[in-house]
Amino acid sequence: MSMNTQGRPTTPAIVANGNGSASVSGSRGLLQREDLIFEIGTTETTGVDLPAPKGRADRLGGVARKAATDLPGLSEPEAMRHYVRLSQKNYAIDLGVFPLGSCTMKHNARLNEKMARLPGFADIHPLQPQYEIQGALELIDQLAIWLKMLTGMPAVAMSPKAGAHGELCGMLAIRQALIARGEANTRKRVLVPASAHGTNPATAIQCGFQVDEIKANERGRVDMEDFRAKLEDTSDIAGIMLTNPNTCGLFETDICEIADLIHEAGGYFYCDGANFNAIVGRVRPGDLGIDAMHINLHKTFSTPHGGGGPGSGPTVLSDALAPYAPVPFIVKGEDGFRLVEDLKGDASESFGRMCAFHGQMGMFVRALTYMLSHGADGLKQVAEDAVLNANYVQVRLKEVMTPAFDGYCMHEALFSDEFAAEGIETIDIAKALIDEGYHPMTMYFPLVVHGAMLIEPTETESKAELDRFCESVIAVANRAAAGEESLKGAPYHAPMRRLDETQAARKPRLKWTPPEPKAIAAE
Amino acid sequence: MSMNTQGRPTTPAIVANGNGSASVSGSRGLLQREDLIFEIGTTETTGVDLPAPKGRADRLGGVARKAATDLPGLSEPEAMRHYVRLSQKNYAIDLGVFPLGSCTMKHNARLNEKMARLPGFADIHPLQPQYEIQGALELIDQLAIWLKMLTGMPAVAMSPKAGAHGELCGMLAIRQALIARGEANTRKRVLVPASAHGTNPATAIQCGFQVDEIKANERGRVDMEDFRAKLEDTSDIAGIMLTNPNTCGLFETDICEIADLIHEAGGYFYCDGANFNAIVGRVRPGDLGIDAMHINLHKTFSTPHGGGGPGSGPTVLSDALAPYAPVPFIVKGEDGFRLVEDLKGDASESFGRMCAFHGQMGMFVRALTYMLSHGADGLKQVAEDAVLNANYVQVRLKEVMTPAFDGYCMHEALFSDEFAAEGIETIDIAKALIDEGYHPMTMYFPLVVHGAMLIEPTETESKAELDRFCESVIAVANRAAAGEESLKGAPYHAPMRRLDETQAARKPRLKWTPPEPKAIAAE
Amino acid sequence: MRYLPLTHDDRKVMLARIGAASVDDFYTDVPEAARLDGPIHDLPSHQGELAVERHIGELAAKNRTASEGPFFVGCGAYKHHVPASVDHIIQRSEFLTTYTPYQPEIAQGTLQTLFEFQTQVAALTAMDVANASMYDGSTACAEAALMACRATRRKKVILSGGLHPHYAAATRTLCEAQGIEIVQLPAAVDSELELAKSVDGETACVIGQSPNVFGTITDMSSVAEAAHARKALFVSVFTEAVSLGLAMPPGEMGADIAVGEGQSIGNPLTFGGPYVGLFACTQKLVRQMPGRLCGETQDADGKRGFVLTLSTREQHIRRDKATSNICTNAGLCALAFTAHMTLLGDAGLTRLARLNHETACDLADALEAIDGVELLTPRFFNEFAFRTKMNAEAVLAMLDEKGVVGGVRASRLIPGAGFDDVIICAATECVTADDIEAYADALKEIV
Amino acid sequence: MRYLPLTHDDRKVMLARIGAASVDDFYTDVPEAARLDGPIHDLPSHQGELAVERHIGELAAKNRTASEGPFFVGCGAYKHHVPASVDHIIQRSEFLTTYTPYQPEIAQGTLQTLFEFQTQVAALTAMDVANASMYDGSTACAEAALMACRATRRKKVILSGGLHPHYAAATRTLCEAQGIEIVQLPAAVDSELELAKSVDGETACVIGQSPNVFGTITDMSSVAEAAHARKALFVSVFTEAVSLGLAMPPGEMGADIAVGEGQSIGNPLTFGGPYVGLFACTQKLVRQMPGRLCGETQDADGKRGFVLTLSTREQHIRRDKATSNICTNAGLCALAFTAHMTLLGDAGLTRLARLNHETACDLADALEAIDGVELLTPRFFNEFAFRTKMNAEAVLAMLDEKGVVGGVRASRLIPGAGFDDVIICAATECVTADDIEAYADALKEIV
Ligand SMILES: Cc1ncc(COP(=O)(O)O)c(C=O)c1O
Ligand SMILES: Cc1ncc(COP(=O)(O)O)c(C=O)c1O
Repeated sequence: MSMNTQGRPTTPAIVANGNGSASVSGSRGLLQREDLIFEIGTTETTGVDLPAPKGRADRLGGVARKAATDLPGLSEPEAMRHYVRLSQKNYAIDLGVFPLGSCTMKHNARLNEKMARLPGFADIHPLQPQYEIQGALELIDQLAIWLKMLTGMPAVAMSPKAGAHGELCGMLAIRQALIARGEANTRKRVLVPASAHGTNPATAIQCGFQVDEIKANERGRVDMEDFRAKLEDTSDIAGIMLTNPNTCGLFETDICEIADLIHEAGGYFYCDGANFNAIVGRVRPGDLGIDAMHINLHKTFSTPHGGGGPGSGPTVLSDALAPYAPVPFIVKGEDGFRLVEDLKGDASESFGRMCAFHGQMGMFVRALTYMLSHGADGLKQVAEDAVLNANYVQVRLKEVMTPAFDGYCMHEALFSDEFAAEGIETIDIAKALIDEGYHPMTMYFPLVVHGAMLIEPTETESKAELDRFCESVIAVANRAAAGEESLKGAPYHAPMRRLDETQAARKPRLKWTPPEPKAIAAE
Repeated sequence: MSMNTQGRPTTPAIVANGNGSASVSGSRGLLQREDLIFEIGTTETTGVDLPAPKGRADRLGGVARKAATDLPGLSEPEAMRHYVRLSQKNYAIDLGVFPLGSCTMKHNARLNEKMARLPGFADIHPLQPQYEIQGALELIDQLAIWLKMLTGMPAVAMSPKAGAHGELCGMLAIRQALIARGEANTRKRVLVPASAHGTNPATAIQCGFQVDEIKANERGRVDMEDFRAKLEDTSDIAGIMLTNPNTCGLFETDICEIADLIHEAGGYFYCDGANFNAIVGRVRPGDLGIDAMHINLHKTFSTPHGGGGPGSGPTVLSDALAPYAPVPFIVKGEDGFRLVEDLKGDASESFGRMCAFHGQMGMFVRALTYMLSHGADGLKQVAEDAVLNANYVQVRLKEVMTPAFDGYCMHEALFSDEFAAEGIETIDIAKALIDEGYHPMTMYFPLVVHGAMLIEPTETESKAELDRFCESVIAVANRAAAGEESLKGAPYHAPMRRLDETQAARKPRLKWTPPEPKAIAAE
Repeated sequence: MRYLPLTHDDRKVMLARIGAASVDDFYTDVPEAARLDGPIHDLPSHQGELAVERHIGELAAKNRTASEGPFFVGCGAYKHHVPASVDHIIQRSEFLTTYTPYQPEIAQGTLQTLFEFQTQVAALTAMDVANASMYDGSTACAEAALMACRATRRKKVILSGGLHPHYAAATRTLCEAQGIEIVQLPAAVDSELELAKSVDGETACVIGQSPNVFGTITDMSSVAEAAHARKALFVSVFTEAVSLGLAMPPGEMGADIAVGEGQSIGNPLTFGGPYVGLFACTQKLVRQMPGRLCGETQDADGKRGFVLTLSTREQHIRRDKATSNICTNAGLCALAFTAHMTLLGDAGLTRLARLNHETACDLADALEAIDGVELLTPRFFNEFAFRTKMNAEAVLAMLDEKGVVGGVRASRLIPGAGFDDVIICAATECVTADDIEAYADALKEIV
Repeated sequence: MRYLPLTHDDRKVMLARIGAASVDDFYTDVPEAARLDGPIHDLPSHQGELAVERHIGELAAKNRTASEGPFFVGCGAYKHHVPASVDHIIQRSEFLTTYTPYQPEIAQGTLQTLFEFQTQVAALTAMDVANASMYDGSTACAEAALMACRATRRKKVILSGGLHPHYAAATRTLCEAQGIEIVQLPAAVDSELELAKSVDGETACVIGQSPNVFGTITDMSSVAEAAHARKALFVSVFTEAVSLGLAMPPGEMGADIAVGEGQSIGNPLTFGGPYVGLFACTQKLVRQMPGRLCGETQDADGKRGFVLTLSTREQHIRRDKATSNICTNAGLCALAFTAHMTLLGDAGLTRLARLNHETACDLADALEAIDGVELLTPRFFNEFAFRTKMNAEAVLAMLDEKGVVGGVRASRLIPGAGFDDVIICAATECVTADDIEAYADALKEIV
């Protein structure tokens, strides 16, 4: 029996829609109501035409599915409408400023999408014989060269599938290096600043290390005193994970010293490269003494975030760590490019494999397209404009809001909620911005700043857009400073009012279930 | 001097946005304010990177442009946002029911778009040697075969660029036939029903004919008595232009008799095929005795309307008119397909050329893709579902609204405004539907029905969508019957309130002009 | 069938609600003889995407594309690069699947882009006003002739010897149906100024083209003056919109009406269509214009907005008194045009035009250097004609064998007028130095 | 530079407002030695679209695509047809250019599709709950092993001999870093049930796969029972999601955790990524899950809406106590999956699965009929292994010369284990009868 026929609502709800009038349809002007597919489709419907099976004898050997999935299908017109309607309930870069600090929400060029869809990339299989896919290997090699040149590092592992996966890659390489040194069992301690992104400590733990938190100083950088103190006993030091520019949007002034000290302590320096956009083309992390750094292609190199992914996190490695890089990797030989897939020969010291196949090819094509478009000169300009935009926003907003730290910022501007009146919280400011037509900034991160608001405009915002954005933020901030009660109810003009996350977590409903069939008497 | 710097607004307007709150940005939740490109861009900006010209000596011979265009450019991020934001101020088929009678707003399959973009079609030139583009000619030939088979007609002219252009094609063929008969100067009268689409009389005039209007009977069809009366003097009769199914959504019951009579009178029968969707696969117009009919590929065969075009209007022709078909056309020979472009040989009787090149290739690819997808069986189902949907809507709505005529309809249901209270007009009902989340039906057409509302749901609406739509229409119709004053103010929830068309026409502003520079003293 | 949402059950329920036994009931008005029983024979049944894609893909694969190698075909359609974002924009559901913006409250997206389009076209042509598009350049040209006849109440139209022959033919077809006399001057590479001599007191308009079909660019100011002196109008035509960034535009020559093909900006070649006709004129003539116009106005709250306006010129209001029968126009192609133009801006267009011109100059240098090649076009933008001592069709076929698509033989467009040995070739920003070398090398071997 | 909106003037005005002399002022924290003067040498300067397209296009042209001719490669990634509408949907700006839906009031589009995705994955796998995606099948497998260790507080994981070797390797890498013991059973075509024998009181979980890397499908209910008897968990893996429409799904075998690759539904091959990892489990284990979860709730007006929930499992809240370090997942690929699945529905998926199976059966018949070919896989869905008397690499190379991409040599995935003469091949709905004939004909000539 179909679960959809049950679910399809028979009488649409009357939805009040402001101005005293109610809509019968549940829609409101251009904003369309859209139910769940389970309430729209039927199990008999399909939006895909396929030839009828011949009905020949099967070779399943009896290992067949017993119960139908009961999943509804939609005809193509219904499906298209479903997704187009839903899409319009999303905010997006293409709609306006998306100032999520630490996320580098920059313009996603459509040329990149076009190139990734060339059949020569989209329609090749990861296990085809290598002589059939030399162009793919060459592209990966070219991207690797760009990444190494831009970071000033000798090696790069291409397979990590996102930033956190790149962290994993770097930390596993460190672990492998320690194994090679025979110190893996003793060197377990990884220093991580309190301001670090959650993935840093989570990664360290996932690699079997222990996390030792280091403090920030009043300038938002690593507290060198605390850092030195942590190094008093160096015997168990595995390394440090440090974001640079850091999550307060500041360049770690003492980074070279940190590198020296951690190396002297026998540890390695993992640099979180999420904020590479601030310095790309202006500073090579390799010149700062790091040992490993992931690069979020979905940040600095503009591959689209896609509502949560996919990403790609190639990880550059120093000479000290390069031998332990994961398989596969590409070697250029006499007769073309070659994938090293087995843990022998070139890869005999590798820490192993992180995932199936060879990394996020689709993202590689987009990222290289982006790099070629910008060129070395353009990428430098990217960093400079990103930093200029952030400082411009900082200067304009600090007239009302409380900057978390003094001085210039890099690519993002950080504020605390100090300016807000009692009772008004960061979330209220964020939600009020939604009514102004903006996606809120990153809220409550980094943890080291109270009620943190982290604003990263990126270089792809025009001055006019930033001015308009700043005027909205200032207006909201003024209301916050005045303690305006209406902020607590925001947003008022989004497709939905504020959602109850507590209720969601208390009794999680993680999938649709058919409504209880009504008692027969009620029919 | 750039006209944009002047135009860029410095302080954004504070826009009231309901619920007592105002937005500083001019946006409101997800609905983004977007200014004109002239107010955003600058003449120095460009979103297209091109290599620098070498600066070599020119060969313009002095015929150079004097004044700059002063047109602004936008960087790609700004441009993308501009159009994405604007797009969200449009209603579209992909958002909901688009019940414009006479327009056949059906689902536009994305496979058609994909096929039209194959380089083998999108990237070929109309004047390449013919041996280089045999695949293109073959595709046109295949489409022509489908059109001839579906209409039961022996010939088809492929070059007309829209429905009205197809009308022109048919009427010019009739004119040429009359010339061949030596009667072009005497036979000038074309009979056109009062219910005809505006393009019909306009076309007849454009071809040098005179229009003689025939009445509709109380059943919404051609008044045969009036028709016969018009044929009393046959000497000046050139033909008739008749839409079938007609613009009241009804099949012309006496169509065969009409055909016979007009032929007996020495005239030709032009059939407006805009409503072919109602009968495709069920009735071949060729079996009804017509001489010419255009087919709107952008209606029946689902090529997208694109906000007003482009369309394509291939025109089928009877044996009587086929010799006069316009150039170019395709002939299949021994060694492939051949374009006949000159007025000699096969084309010696042709009435000439209607436009440059060979017709709307991009639309041909889409239409053939659609036909192959549906197949003959599917197209028949298209007609049946279209008619079923229209009758379902008619039955549901006639409980409140006044059907223009009794009995079943074909693919569209026609209502008059009789049911509405004094002072409430068709336009008020239409605008109130916007608040309900729907595009209005066709208003005030056909002219033969008072305050006409013509609803064509098409076959690509599900029953659930139609039910929801009908409930909204019924609710609005009830308010109209009750004379609810608020209808006059609708829409309330669209991106804009009702627009003043009178003001627009009184003193037309048809392009952006820079604001008057402020007096220097005011600086 | 994937595009049909009604289920079997739906159909039954709906028929019951209607009170019909089957859909056949709806077709009882159809004369019995004309009713079909089943699906039409000899046409295939429905197929899935995969099968359809294969079928269409096989046809596509039989064509030689402009990007496959050196390519120099022009004459009214030009191979330019279209930014990826333009194609993305025009595929947005809200632009692609909407209708003519007759309900402005929910069509501001389309309307604002049309307003911007009109402003851009007016600026590019240096004219006062432009409409919201015509089918293509050739039909725009024909409509311009009719408009001139309406405006002047005269019935004679003179066409230059450089007007694109397809434009001339389309204009002739439409005009002759209305009893308008067409005077066609003999085809010649550089003869637009002859128009000045032919204009007389009966003339409604003279129609000249720059760049003309041979690529020649001409300052037609003297033609405009001659026409105006006899109260006739001057219609200035172009088929290469990119030329407006560098060569003298219609408005600077005193044109009353400017028409042209907009394909070059934003639209792929697509074997000749759909394209977008540009149509501009002086303020004085605006109420005589064919086609749609978008204008600025306000909504009930006083907010700026846009609507279709001056519709009393159009068929849906004025029927047999309309200025034209056009209804559906080139909406989405106009959107592609305006989006590409918005990306370009003045700076980009100027550079693009220069690049085109320089590439064509390089090509001219390379071909001119070949013994037996005679360049015919005296002044050009990105296209020119040349003569060899051989039949042009044969030359092109030999070039094709060497992988070079060398241009259009003039005799295809102008048969029997002594152009059998003439080739017209264009070079855009898509042509590389290697392409030019390949052309020159191949031609050298042939002639 | 087309992606940078700031004009030269803007930059000056902004610097002035900030009070900085130049952008160099912002970089004074950078140690002098690490500051770069100009752009990095040896890297090219910016280029226009046309140039970039040519560069990338040339690389693409060097690859042999799966659609170019007979193609039979599988082993964890499958050539299926993706409807055009799916690719259109995922390119919508509002889906493509948005972030993880942390602000639910303006992210209901993403959230509702995730809720639908989770429901679909749960139904397909016949499990209670599913998360919002992992990077891919292999990392989902590794995370499943870790999750089992967390849930059971044990440190031993047993992998079947049919588990995809890349999945096994990824799992080993992650587990060993946490000191978890990995027991890998010897590679074998039909040995999933061996897992039942190896499970002991230390075992956190056993991981089996169906269809496994050799294509073999197995009812692993007995493995589940054996695991449960020792309080271990049973993790059921699949790499071909389409098989769930026909072959027995994890839930019907008693799996505690089901993980697999979702690429087959909605996602192109793209040389191995990005793909989408599917992750489902029993209700009991939900709070041990890695990755994001979307749940239903209400807004302040009482309207139904969706939010990310149970975030206390995740790194951004729990940091070093999180269930995983995953942050960015496979959002857009999950959207492609759910959109394709929504089009298919149960009816479409069932038919698609049957078509795949029948095509593979036809292929098996054709190859089996060849002398010297031995079919190894006893029960299969759309993929099987066969042995010839020749080296598989050589056979594949000879097939390639005849235009047939015949599959994967088993020794590439499982080197040094006696599979040198084994080829694993898959046949999907994209394979035609002609393709099968071409394969059989070519192979006949070779072996
Ligand atoms: C500072 C920092 N590090 C690491 C990450 C993790 O990257 P990903 O989401 O690609 O796994 C992020 C992502 O937001 C981040 O901001
Ligand atoms: C009945 C009828 N005839 C003719 C036309 C004109 O077709 P087109 O707009 O394609 O020129 C239309 C278009 O709406 C129509 O409805």
